[in-house]
Amino acid sequence: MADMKINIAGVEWKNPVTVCSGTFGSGMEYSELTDINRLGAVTTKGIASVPWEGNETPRIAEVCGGMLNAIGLQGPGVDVFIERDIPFLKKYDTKIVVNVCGHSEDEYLEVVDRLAGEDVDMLEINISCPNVKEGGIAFGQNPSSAEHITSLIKKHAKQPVIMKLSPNVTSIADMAKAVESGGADAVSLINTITGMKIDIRTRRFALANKTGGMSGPAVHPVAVRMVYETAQAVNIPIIGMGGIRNAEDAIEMMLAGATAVSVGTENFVNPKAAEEVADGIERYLDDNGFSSVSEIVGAVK
Amino acid sequence: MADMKINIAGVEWKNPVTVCSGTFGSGMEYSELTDINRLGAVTTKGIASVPWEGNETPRIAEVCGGMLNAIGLQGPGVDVFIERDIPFLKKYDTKIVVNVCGHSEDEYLEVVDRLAGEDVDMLEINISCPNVKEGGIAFGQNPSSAEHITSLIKKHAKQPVIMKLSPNVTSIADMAKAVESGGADAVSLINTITGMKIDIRTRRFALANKTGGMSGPAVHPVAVRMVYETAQAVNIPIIGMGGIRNAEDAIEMMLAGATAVSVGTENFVNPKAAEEVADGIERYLDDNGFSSVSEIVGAVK
Amino acid sequence: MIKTKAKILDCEKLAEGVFEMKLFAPEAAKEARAGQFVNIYLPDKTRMLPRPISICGYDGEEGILRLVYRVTGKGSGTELLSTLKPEENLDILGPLGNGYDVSLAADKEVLIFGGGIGIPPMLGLAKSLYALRGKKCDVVLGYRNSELFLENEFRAYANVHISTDDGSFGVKGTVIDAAKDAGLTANLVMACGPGPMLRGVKSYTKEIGAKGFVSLEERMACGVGACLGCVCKTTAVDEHSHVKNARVCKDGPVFDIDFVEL
Amino acid sequence: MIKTKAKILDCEKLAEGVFEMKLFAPEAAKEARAGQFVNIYLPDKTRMLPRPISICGYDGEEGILRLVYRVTGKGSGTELLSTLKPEENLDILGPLGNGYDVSLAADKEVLIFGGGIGIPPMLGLAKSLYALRGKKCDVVLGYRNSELFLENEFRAYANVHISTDDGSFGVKGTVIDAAKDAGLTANLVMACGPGPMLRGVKSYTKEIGAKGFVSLEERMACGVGACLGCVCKTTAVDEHSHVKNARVCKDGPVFDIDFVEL
Ligand SMILES: Cc1cc2nc3c(=O)[nH]c(=O)nc-3n(C[C@H](O)[C@H](O)[C@H](O)COP(=O)(O)OP(=O)(O)OC[C@H]3O[C@@H](n4cnc5c(N)ncnc54)[C@H](O)[C@@H]3O)c2cc1C
Ligand SMILES: Cc1cc2nc3c(=O)[nH]c(=O)nc-3n(C[C@H](O)[C@H](O)[C@H](O)COP(=O)(O)OP(=O)(O)OC[C@H]3O[C@@H](n4cnc5c(N)ncnc54)[C@H](O)[C@@H]3O)c2cc1C
Ligand SMILES: Cc1cc2nc3c(=O)[nH]c(=O)nc-3n(C[C@H](O)[C@H](O)[C@H](O)COP(=O)(O)O)c2cc1C
Ligand SMILES: Cc1cc2nc3c(=O)[nH]c(=O)nc-3n(C[C@H](O)[C@H](O)[C@H](O)COP(=O)(O)O)c2cc1C
Ligand code: FES
Ligand code: FES
Repeated sequence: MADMKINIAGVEWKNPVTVCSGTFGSGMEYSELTDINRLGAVTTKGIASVPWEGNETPRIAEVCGGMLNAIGLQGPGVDVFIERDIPFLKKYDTKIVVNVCGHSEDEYLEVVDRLAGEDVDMLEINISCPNVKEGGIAFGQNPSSAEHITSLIKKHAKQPVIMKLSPNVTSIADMAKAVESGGADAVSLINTITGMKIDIRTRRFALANKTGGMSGPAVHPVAVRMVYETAQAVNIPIIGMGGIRNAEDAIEMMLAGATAVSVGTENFVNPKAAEEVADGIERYLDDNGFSSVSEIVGAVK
Repeated sequence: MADMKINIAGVEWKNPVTVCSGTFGSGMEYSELTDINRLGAVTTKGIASVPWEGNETPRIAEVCGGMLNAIGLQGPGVDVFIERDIPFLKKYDTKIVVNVCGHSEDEYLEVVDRLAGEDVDMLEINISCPNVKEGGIAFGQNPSSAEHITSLIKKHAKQPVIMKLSPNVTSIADMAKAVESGGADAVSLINTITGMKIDIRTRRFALANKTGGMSGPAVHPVAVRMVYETAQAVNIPIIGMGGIRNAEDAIEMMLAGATAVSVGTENFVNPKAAEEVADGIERYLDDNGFSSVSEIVGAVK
Repeated sequence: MIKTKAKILDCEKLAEGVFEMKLFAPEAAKEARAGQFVNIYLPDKTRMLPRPISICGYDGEEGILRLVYRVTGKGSGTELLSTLKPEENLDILGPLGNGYDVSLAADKEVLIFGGGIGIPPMLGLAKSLYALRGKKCDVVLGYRNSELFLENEFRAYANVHISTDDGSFGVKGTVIDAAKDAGLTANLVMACGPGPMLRGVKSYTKEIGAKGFVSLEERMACGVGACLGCVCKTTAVDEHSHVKNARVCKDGPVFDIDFVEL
Repeated sequence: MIKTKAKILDCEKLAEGVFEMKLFAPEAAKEARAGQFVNIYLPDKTRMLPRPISICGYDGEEGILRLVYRVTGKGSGTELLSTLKPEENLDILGPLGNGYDVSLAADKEVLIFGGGIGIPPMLGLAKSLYALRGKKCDVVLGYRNSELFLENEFRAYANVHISTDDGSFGVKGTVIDAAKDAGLTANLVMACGPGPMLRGVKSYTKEIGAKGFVSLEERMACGVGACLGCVCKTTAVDEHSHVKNARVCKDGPVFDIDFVEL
């Protein structure tokens, strides 16, 4: 039986599988349908300093092989999160990665500061939400802004910092290098790709926000490419995500260079997907004579 | 019966439907399977100044809702094209759009010059092929290079110039504005999105070129978004493409702001797709009380 | 709530574009109550998102769920559903949502409104109320035209009033026109139907001084409260979200008519 | 060449992982010849690209195409194909490619090699040759193991020699080992099989001083010569491409063994 443990920025996960921010709530909703103890980590919905209302509806649209969302980072704010969601997650034997969002540098730092004393394992900083005007994408599409906010956050953070990158850029490698220079402990990618759908009967945008973030299997090849390019560009570990449906997709991402993988949209179709991904990776390692999951990271020839 | 004619950069097409460069050869191969006379225009495979061998195989990989290709702009060169393909296309009542590629400014200009005296209707300049190192993408990801090559080509071209844009950029609007400043008569978008596939059994890249250009329905929402953003940014007409399977997809693209639409990967599945798109658009116009196809261009609310 | 494969037992066309499907899904049927829904996953992998469909009826003993749905258009997922045949399997998740709290109705005069494809869940509700209370309540059903569906089945549990948009059956106009016409009153109103109808129901409920509950629709992804895709606006801060928003899939689809903005 | 819906008439498992499918596709069957192939489109819209499968047999009068294919793995498109049932429809495009020019064989001694899933097209070829010439030629078939398929049918048209990788039937080793073993010679060789086998066939063909034709495989998108996805390297500049490249789908899949790099 191959060793499934990974070490990512100093934190040990029992297996390399987590769930994507925003697709799993804070775990509570899916706890009835899947065994949270089976996950290497749970990554929470984006948490802001105060409650956010998010965008108008419709917020969801279906597209071929995926979906668009424009939730707009609705959330109850960090205080409720600390009171309600951390205690819930602490009941499980899994790492807690808190996804952090903000409209401004100060808002990010406020959340990071509030979490400094809390029992969470890692912070994932969302500088790539395409659905909120000031929701971080300004930081996420410009290398020097990305480097700057990373270094600010690093000064405040008590937990390892994962910077979450946007695919809506000319060069993902440049973005990854920028956050690495800023001191990021890891990167996660990809956030959603900006897309649009128009209802031809009503001639209206399918989403109230006009554009939305595309996720699901349709984005997987882009995600694999970006993980590969990032792995060639930086030395910090990568959490790979984007369209992972099953172990095969996850293994592909790891071969491209991801140390860990994250299941997002597929949760909506198969709530046990992340568990099944972990099982499938383990089987693949055993079938192919690997003794540890780390052996397949970046192992594409 | 609504008027299906469009005028794009001074050239009248009998309907707004063409086929994407590289997915229809020079028309010959599909002439047995579809009626070329039914198309507004045929857009040819990329033509270079001399024969190009293209990339190693495998050049094709299947992905969820689409495909990756890394043909690498194989072609017989402009001389053969002029002798063999133009006379073939002239037999049909359709406009001829020649897609032009090159490794350097000089190579582009050579093709443009050679075509100046030929009976072709428009030039589409591919500055966005992700599969050839010097195949134009350097021009296609940087606004000032794009503006520069556009203005050079405009000095030489005798036909209206369509600049074909890459989606692999942070801001498609900036790219479109750049080529508009350079004097482009129209833009076409999107070219393929760079993706990657890894065979987990062999742990090798599915494509010899490692990365490939993703096309097909999976990219459609990204293409619609980029057409919309471009339409907001420039005044020149747009030829919209990316994942169009049927009239509904094409109408969506036109509502987003495309004056014409182009069918690509779907030809491989349904060789009559472009014809059927034209028929479907006409039916939509009639059913919804439009008297001319131009009324739906950019008509999203 | 369970994610399961359900076997299609029976498919029938009830009216133009309206279909019924019976599924064998014992665990889900056992838990179900009126006003809840199930997510249906299509056998077309390009279309990942579930179709939320209300439970029109359920039989916990036989393990059967009954769904009634409208085909929304050419090429839609519901059109694909309508081509499926008995013996085929469908992935479903459910029962989802809160459903109607029938216990509130024990000692009330109840008036039910169902409009269009909002009619099916009200059949299950009428049946539950009848089972609980042994007496018929008033039900107003609004159809587009004389292509009625389910209407006869309601008669076993309720006094049925009908409106049609085109006047080809019952009262011409809305369900409110029909209710006014019949002078219906109550102290508890329960309704499901399109937005404009629900707004009408809200005024009517106010007018007759009743409490009201309505069932809402919104685009969904997860169906379990995790993605925050399906929220509706609320008149007060919601306990879970801490903003003026509630999740239709989890906190609803049935809401106190005063708590939601219609 | 036609894009058409073909009805599945018959499906059978011939050996572990090897399946036969008979399709009713009259226009395609009428045009077909040995060595050509058809594109099969899967009833799964997430998988758009065709599966090119050689025509193993055709009956122009009955309108039937016979295909034999290997399931390449779990979750593959060919696995999905193997779950389809008679009466279902499949989209196909074909016949595609050049096929074998049997007229070249009229006055020649012919030796056929088929390896693995390259065996099925050679059955159609052996049959055509027999029909043309009324005499049997030599056929060498290479299998993995004693799970043979189609082998008996060849015997009606050819003298059959067999090799298996594991020696569990016939000569242990490659088709070349079996050919050498039997001392086969010819002045025309025709072959289909995996790359290493074809390289062996090329040497053998040289050795015995014969002309040779081989059928190649490559990843395809269009199947009609338009996309340039499926090229193979050629030893001389190709007439159509003007580079040392030819399209397997259009200029092949059958090539003069000296024209292609193997
Ligand atoms: C709680 C709830 C209960 C419902 N109960 C019923 C019922 O009993 N019978 C019935 O016919 N309809 C019901 N609906 C509406 C039904 O979900 C939609 O008509 C259906 O999803 C449309 O799918 P489609 O494949 O026809 O449309 P498509 O256009 O193919 O759908 C595209 C996407 O939009 C979503 N969508 C489209 N319209 C709606 C809508 N009105 N509400 C929510 N999502 C939508 C689809 O689920 C899908 O994700 C209910 C909706 C909700 C939220
Ligand atoms: C001219 C020609 C004739 C063929 N004849 C036969 C035959 O008679 N019987 C048979 O079993 N096989 C034949 N093959 C191979 C067959 O096409 C592949 O085994 C099949 O496409 C694999 O599809 P899949 O769904 O199993 O694999 P997947 O991995 O799901 O396929 C993914 C993609 O890769 C392509 N692909 C994978 N392997 C190959 C391959 N070896 N060649 C070409 N494309 C491939 C698929 O078509 C698809 O586009 C032929 C190939 C060619 C080019
Ligand atoms: C409904 C939804 C909500 C999301 N919310 C967040 C969020 O709050 N923060 C964030 O960083 N990413 C968010 N994402 C992006 C995902 O975490 C992930 O990066 C993306 O969906 C790609 O993975 P997938 O294709 O597996 O879904 C959200 C995605 C979806 C679909
Ligand atoms: C096999 C293939 C070859 C292509 N070759 C070219 C080319 O030579 N020049 C070019 O500008 N675009 C080329 N493209 C891009 C298409 O023209 C088009 O921009 C893209 O495929 C998106 O449209 P689609 O999703 O409808 O295919 C090619 C695409 C494919 C799939
Ligand atoms: S559908 Fe996800 S929260 Fe309701
Ligand atoms: S598959 Fe397109 S050229 Fe052969």
